[in-house]
Amino acid sequence: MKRTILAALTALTIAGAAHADTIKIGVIGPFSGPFALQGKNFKAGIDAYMALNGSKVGDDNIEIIYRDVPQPDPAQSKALAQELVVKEGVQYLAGFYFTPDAMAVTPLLEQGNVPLVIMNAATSAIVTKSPLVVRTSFSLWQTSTPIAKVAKDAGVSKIISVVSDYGPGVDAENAFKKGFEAVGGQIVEAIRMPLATNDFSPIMQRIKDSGAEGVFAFLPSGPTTLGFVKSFNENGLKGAGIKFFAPGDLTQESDLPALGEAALGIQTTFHYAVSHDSPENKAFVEAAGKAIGNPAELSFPSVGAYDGMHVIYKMIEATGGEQDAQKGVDAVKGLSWTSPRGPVSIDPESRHITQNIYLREVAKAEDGTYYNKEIATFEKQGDPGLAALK
Amino acid sequence: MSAIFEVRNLKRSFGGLAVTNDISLAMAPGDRVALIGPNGAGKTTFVNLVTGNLAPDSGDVLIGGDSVTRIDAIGRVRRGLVRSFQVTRLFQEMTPAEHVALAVLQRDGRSGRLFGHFLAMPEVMAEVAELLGKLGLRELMHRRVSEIAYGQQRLLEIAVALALKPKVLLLDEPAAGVPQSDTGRIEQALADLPADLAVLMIEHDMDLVFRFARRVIVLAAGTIIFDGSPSEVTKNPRVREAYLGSYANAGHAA
Amino acid sequence: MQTVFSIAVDALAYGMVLFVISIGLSVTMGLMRVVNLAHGAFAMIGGYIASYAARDLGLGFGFAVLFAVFGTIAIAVPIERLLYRRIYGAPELTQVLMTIGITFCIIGIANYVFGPTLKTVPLPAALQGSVDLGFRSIATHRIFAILCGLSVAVALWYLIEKTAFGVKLRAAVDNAAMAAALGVRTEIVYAVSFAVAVGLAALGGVVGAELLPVEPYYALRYMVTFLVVVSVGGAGSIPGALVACLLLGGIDTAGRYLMPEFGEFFFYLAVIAIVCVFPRGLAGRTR
Amino acid sequence: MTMAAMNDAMTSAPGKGRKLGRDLAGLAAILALAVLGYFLFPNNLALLTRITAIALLVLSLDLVTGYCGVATLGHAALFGSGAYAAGIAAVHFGITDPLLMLACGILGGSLAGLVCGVVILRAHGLPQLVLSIALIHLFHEFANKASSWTGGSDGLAGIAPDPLLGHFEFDLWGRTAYVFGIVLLAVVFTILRLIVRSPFGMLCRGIKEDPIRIRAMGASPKLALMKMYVISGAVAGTGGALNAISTQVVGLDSLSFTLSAESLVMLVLGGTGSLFGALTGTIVFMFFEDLVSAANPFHWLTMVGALLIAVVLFAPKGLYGTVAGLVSRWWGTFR
Repeated sequence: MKRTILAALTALTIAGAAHADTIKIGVIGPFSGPFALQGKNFKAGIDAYMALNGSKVGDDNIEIIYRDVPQPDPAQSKALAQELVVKEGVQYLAGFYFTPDAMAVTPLLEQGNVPLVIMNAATSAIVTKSPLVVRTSFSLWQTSTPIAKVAKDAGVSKIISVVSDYGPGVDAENAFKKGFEAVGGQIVEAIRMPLATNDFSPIMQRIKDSGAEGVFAFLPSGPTTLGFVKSFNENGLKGAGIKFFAPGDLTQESDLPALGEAALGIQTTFHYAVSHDSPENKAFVEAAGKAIGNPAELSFPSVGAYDGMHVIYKMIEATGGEQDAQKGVDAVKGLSWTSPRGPVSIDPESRHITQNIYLREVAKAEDGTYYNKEIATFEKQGDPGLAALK
Repeated sequence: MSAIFEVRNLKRSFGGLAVTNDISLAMAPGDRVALIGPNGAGKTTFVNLVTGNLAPDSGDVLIGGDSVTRIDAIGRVRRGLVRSFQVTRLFQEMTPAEHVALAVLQRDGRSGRLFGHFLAMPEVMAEVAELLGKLGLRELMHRRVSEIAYGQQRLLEIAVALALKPKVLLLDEPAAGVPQSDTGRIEQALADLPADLAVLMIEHDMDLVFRFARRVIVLAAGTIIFDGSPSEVTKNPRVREAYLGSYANAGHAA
Repeated sequence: MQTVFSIAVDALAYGMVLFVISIGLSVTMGLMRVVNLAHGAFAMIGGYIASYAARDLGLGFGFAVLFAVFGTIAIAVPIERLLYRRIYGAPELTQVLMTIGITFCIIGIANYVFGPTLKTVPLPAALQGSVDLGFRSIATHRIFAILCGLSVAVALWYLIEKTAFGVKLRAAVDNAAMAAALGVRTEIVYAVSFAVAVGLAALGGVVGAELLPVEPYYALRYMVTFLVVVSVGGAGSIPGALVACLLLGGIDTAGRYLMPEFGEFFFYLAVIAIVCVFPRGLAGRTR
Repeated sequence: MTMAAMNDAMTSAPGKGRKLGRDLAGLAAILALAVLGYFLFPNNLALLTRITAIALLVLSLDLVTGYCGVATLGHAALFGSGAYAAGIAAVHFGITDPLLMLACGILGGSLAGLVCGVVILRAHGLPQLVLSIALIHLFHEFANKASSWTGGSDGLAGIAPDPLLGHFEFDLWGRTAYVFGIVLLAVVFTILRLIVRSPFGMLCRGIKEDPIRIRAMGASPKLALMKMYVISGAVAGTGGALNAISTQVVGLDSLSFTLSAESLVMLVLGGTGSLFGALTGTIVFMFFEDLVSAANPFHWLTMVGALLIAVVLFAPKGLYGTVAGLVSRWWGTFR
């Protein structure tokens, strides 16, 4: 009996949503708290997309509803997603900066008939948790693997890996290790340091003592990066000629003004640099910079959000505004377009984004600001992390 | 009659200064003993040694013939050595009835019970009402302690001690700070203490000591300098010297 | 051997930075008996002001520091008059609630005014670069931080133990009513102590900015560290705080060097051990 | 002692009848609020369930902080242990019956309570606070390290509880989880009302006021507090298990300092030393947070801060404590 009522209610909600003129998209991200900057970037990317492509798909108006999960908190994330789906009647869920928050939502998708477009969370496994997940950001495996080859080509064969001790850090370490050993390099030591490390001098001493010719590092973007990079220079490692390799989180554009001189010459691989030279990116940066207020705060989550919106618009087109999660997701499988970051496509099998990964170096522009200068391209990179899962 | 409470050669020093120096005394059930002494005589230290809040350097404390020297303060209470405090240490937010009920339940080993309320335990309430009645606190039993007069708080202090059914009762200045008008009630309560209870009272007020005690012990500089009947104590030259000497010094310092 | 020296140098530098930032908290918590969880927020305000003064106004480093210290005091004094004065002598939990509330507000305002990005305080040329110690190099600003820490320790010790103000402060803390009866204007003593504590917080925020970068969440991110350091040292004791900072800095540094993957365990196990052995802090006074 | 005297004593007791009345009133209030919430926010049951789980945590904190005077900023250790115990049971041992998961959660919470009690009760005041902070960080770090069991920072996903009593599924609308949560809260609340008024509850209140006096009565404050800690752990574990069952993910945030601090803030906000205060604080804080963060997800923290300051200034005994005080004074003058 209870189930029939539930089924009837489900049908009602779905039917109700289908005829709505306004299609709602629920976006969950860190809009306050220590990661507020990344949430702001979500919003900037979304606003930029809507500014450039209109806030209508066909006859339907698009409305974005934001919900704040300041720090990883799967319970709150799920509660908010549930509220968005059931109460607000959103047809799409998007956003998600942190992996556990996204993981918490995946069990809801089929029941709610809602696709989930991940705009940041970078652990490979998320897309395997539900067939309704599409990711338009990157995975740590994707961005950390190419740097291994870069290191080897630079003549470095002994490397020490230093990562923050949490999920993404471990992912980055594994990805780099696998990539580096595949090209014949040697990881002399792998250090995992606590997330809440303020003073990196002892770590630098460890790096020095390890006898490595280069260091591979991953820390979450933000305050710790600054301390790490400065320590690297002050403890004389840069002077000693030890090479520094990292995925692009370490030199995200919004941290560069603070990092300044200290970051010069650091080589990173990443899917997006604000400085990327293309007409698409120029338009994007202008629109997103306007949306965020202070263009210096623009960083990589904005492009994930921008492309996420692109995917959602395509889904809406394909379903004609009807709520049909599976149809929408099927429609974007294999979809390819030119993103501000370059040519990208959605891998039909994994629903993860296939994209170019760029090798960049921090450089000083003529006006005295710092930027990530793209110097090489690894084309059409998939997510090696998914293979590693099996 | 054998001693219910005994102290043998108790010693304790702090940094070379012997605060309690070889004290011995014994009490039988029904004894009414007053322990007096000038300031700094070591009364507080003695109480702490006896109650187990301080470990002696040497010597023994016995209750009912068994040594309790190695037993902690809580264990000594459970063996029947109960003390009252110099200044009331009552629970300001709780009622007299709750105080006495808690003591009764604790004595019976039921204070850890998770269910039931003492008001619904007739045998507990009977005892609470009786004890508080004896001390004239019946009407106040459900008021909060913070609302009742100081003299009544001191009576409650005695009630709590009695509720534990002690064999030996250590009264630490039971009338200190009580206005003159209320001391009568407290003296009455002391006079009504169970006949078989051994009571050791530490007191300054000599009037109270003379009315209450049948034996007086004088402590000075950590040793017992007098142990005898109240009538002899004032005549004893060592006692006079200890008191007058200390007052003279105190006067000097002031 | 060289490794031991190296760790010792790092520990000293880190410990002294911790000391400069937390000693103000030790004053508020130990002498004024206020659990001031907003201490980090004041350090953060100092950092922001210095950053603004140096980067946007182009002032020299020394001026930026002065600006930060007095600017923060100017902001904090009205807060003391309006809010803190209500919680002197209140239960600890009430103080926690109030100061967390203040912290939240300051974070929100900082986020609004300065934005969520990291801010740095540009160092003068003299403090940039490194100094070669023979067996290793150390950043010049760290040496500066060590010197700052030492001078703060000495100055504060002198203020509290040797001046008339210190006597009044200690009297007001021990027995406010008695001190007032003796003609000590306790509310002024408290206001001045509060200002000193806040000024120290601001100084620490600036001096420590190289290690603990200024951003809106600074106020909460490092609050626990400050609280732990002060309590381990024994609130209100300057030598205690100094020893605690060096000891915990040493444990943290050594732990991170020897077994980085268990760094957190090391640190917090050490804290538990110290508190269990010295329940009133390393130099705790019995209350 | 005559029977008459005793009867006299019994009838003159003011509390008994009224207290029983208040128990029933409290229970009725919870159920009424629950029904009200169900009809007012039928589409937001997930939030209400979350509030219920957090309410259990705050109640559990009230037991040690409000009733025993233990200062702790690490109480989420008990909650998170319960959540992980329930989650690990489901994911690694295939125990997916919600009631069995609940039992695991209670057990996990109690064990954590025992461990925390042993450490935290070694000091008082500020050092005690620091011990609790150190503990919660150790718990957090341990869960992060043991990622093969806990999923580390990615969270423990894949918890799929069976239908409750074989019938009611935990679905998208969250009705089952909500009703389950409310029943748990009502049961726990009733048990706690009994406990805080029991002889043991009285003993704990005594310990909060003066542990030395309690020792002089022959009771061991430490043993009693340990016992309370285990009970508190069971309550927090219930909340943790509810959280694990209803959200089907357990994250490191459930063992975090942040959650501990928030729960303390909620408790003080509502008023310590009263179960109603704990409930009031949780409901007001969570609703206020939800309201302002939905209204302005970018700057709501300032408003929460202002709320806390306002409460200290205008309701120093906490919301419930102050209102209850006003009501009883008004009642007094009225009579």
